[in-house]
Amino acid sequence: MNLAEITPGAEGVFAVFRQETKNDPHVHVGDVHAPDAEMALVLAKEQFARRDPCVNLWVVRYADIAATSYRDADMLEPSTDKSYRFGGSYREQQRVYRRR
Amino acid sequence: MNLAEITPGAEGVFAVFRQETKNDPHVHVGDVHAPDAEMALVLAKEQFARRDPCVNLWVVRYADIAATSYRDADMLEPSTDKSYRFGGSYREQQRVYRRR
Amino acid sequence: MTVPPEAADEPEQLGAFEARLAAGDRVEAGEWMPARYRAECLRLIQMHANSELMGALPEREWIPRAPTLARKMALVAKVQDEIGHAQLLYRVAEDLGKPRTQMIEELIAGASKFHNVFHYPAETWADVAIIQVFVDGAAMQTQGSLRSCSYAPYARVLKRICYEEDFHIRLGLDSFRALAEGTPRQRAMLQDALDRWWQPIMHFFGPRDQVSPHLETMMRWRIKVKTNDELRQQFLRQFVPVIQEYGLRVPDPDLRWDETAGQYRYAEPDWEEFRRVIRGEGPRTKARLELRQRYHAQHRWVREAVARWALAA
Amino acid sequence: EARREALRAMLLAWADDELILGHRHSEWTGFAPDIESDVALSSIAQDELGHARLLYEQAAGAGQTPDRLAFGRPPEAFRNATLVERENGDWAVTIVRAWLYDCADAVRLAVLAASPLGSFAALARTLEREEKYHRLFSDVWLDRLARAGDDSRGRVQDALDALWDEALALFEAPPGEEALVAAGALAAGAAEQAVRWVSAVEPRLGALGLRVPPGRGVRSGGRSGRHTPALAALLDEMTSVSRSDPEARW
Repeated sequence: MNLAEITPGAEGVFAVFRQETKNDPHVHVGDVHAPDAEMALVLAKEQFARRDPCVNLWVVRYADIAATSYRDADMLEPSTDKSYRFGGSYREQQRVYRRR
Repeated sequence: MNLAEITPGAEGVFAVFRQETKNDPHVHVGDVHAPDAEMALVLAKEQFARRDPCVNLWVVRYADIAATSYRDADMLEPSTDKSYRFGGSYREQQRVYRRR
Repeated sequence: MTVPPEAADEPEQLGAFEARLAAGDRVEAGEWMPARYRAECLRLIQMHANSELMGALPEREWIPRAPTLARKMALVAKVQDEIGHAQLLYRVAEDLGKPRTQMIEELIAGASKFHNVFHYPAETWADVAIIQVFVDGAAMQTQGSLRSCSYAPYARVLKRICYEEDFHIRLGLDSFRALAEGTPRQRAMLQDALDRWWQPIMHFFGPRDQVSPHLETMMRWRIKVKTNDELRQQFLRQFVPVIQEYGLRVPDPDLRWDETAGQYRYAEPDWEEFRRVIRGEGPRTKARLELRQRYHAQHRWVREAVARWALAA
Repeated sequence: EARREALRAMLLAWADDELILGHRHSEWTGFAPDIESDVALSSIAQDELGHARLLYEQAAGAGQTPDRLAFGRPPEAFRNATLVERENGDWAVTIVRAWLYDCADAVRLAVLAASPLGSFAALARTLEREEKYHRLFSDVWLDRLARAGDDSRGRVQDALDALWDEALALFEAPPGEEALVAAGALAAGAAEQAVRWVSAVEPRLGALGLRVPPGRGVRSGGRSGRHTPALAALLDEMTSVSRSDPEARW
């Protein structure tokens, strides 16, 4: 499945991946609308790296992303995670964010 | 000054991004070598979705990734005081404001 | 936007969908969902995005007048966060089937809603502190509860939004304290702002919930996680003490803690005003939409240039 | 002593430039042409205000604080170039002004980074790391607008024609600067910096199909306290809250 099927104007929407430190992987942190890749990187820096550490950014047009479907039988049976109760208290929220 | 540089990676190499649960974003977990996206997804499922939790996979040709250069890493890190973005030094407020 | 009838979805698909939700699973943009689920999520998230974009405007008026460099930088950063939240939320709404440009056109044309509180004027510098503590504090209750909603992209983006809203409240408390403990003029300005904002803030969570099929479906589908009353009580429990802590007067004389019922009693808000404001007849609705329309028109040549450039790129 | 006074005058002029431009950029918050650029320009505004605070700290004399320097002086005491006090105008004017200023700032920063005065060289290097992004932001916008067809390039050219002289006036030397150059504290004076700025700016404008307007000579003004009505209006609004209750702490 190509993500352009879901995202309107997938040509002009770029997925942004942030690498926090050299030994971290690139993580998808959100997307930007931009006319081209270089502008997407320039704009992604402030929207996705103004509070969090970052040594490197990737951007990819949504039209260039191929994805499996969520109902893909080959995948591990999606665990019915109970994490929807994640609401959690402030403390837990802090624990999660201090991890960064 | 061009921010975007061509990401290293030979022709036909795809970056693989795995989403472990629906609470998580897609994370770059490795690469596969394949003639097309279709095959890249098949290989990615084989390598990255068998043993580990996975609800979704993305694959992207390295040629379609625009990246910042590691030489620009200094620009991605603030050089002047940005404590105001973290609520400043307003620790004192904790006494009054306790999220229940 | 007419909500498509539920019957349009095949019964078994609907049954399987509801079973998955009941078991705690969430829904992603690429998955099948009932047409009504998609419409309700889009309406909720689009309104939330609109509210962030319009929500920036009252405080924004005070950026040029912030009284110190530290307050000015913090206020610019805070309003920037609201614009950033709008960016994140429009992007989530988009994948439910409506391009961002269309959502912004609808907002500017007054054809889609945004929260009641942002239809009101910010008359003094103290309004900024009141908005940051009590309006952001109120929004935090709703956003915090929706982090466990069933639409996965929304739940994920709310984690970051709540993380940043927390700074806003602490920033607001710092200004609130400086005014409350400041000169008599500062303290009077703060009480006056609190008095003016109390009714819109009580309206913020919406009218008392009537049990209805609509509400029941929203809760079952986990598009709504807590009722309006639960959220309002949660807000009052957390923020009425802040007013009392600094010796200010709670603007509602009837407001008191009812020990036996374990909740606050308060004067019934004027829900007719709430409906009027939400329809787009608030004191600043027209002025703010017109300001947005003016800038939107002024920038048309920029949008056209960027579109021409994107085609060539 | 003359050298210290000249240094303070230079830092004050620089701080005023950053404060007033930061204020103008912050006025765009919420109304930029697209949401992503709104966020980015807002960060740049915050950087400029932060830079102004750092520079005021360096320039502050006895009993002076950054806030008192920013909020407590009349317009004629400000030493910013008039380029930065101008109203924002449309997006073309905003981007061209930002670009011209960022390129000038790069020259100023390079000169100071080479100064034997260690603390100023370090300050310049700190500011340069963030100014590098400001230049990148204004350059990618200038590039797109200049190359996206006649209409947008025409508006950019109009803005360039309107702003060029005031941009040159960025290099009107603050009083006593010659003492700094003579003492070797400053590797290049304003006149030399202007030459470097033009030689950096001209090729880039040419590559974008833009004409460099004939300079009608540096119009003096801001560096010696002569400002346009726009600055008085800006400061009147900026200080309205702090003036409303003078002994208050905010």
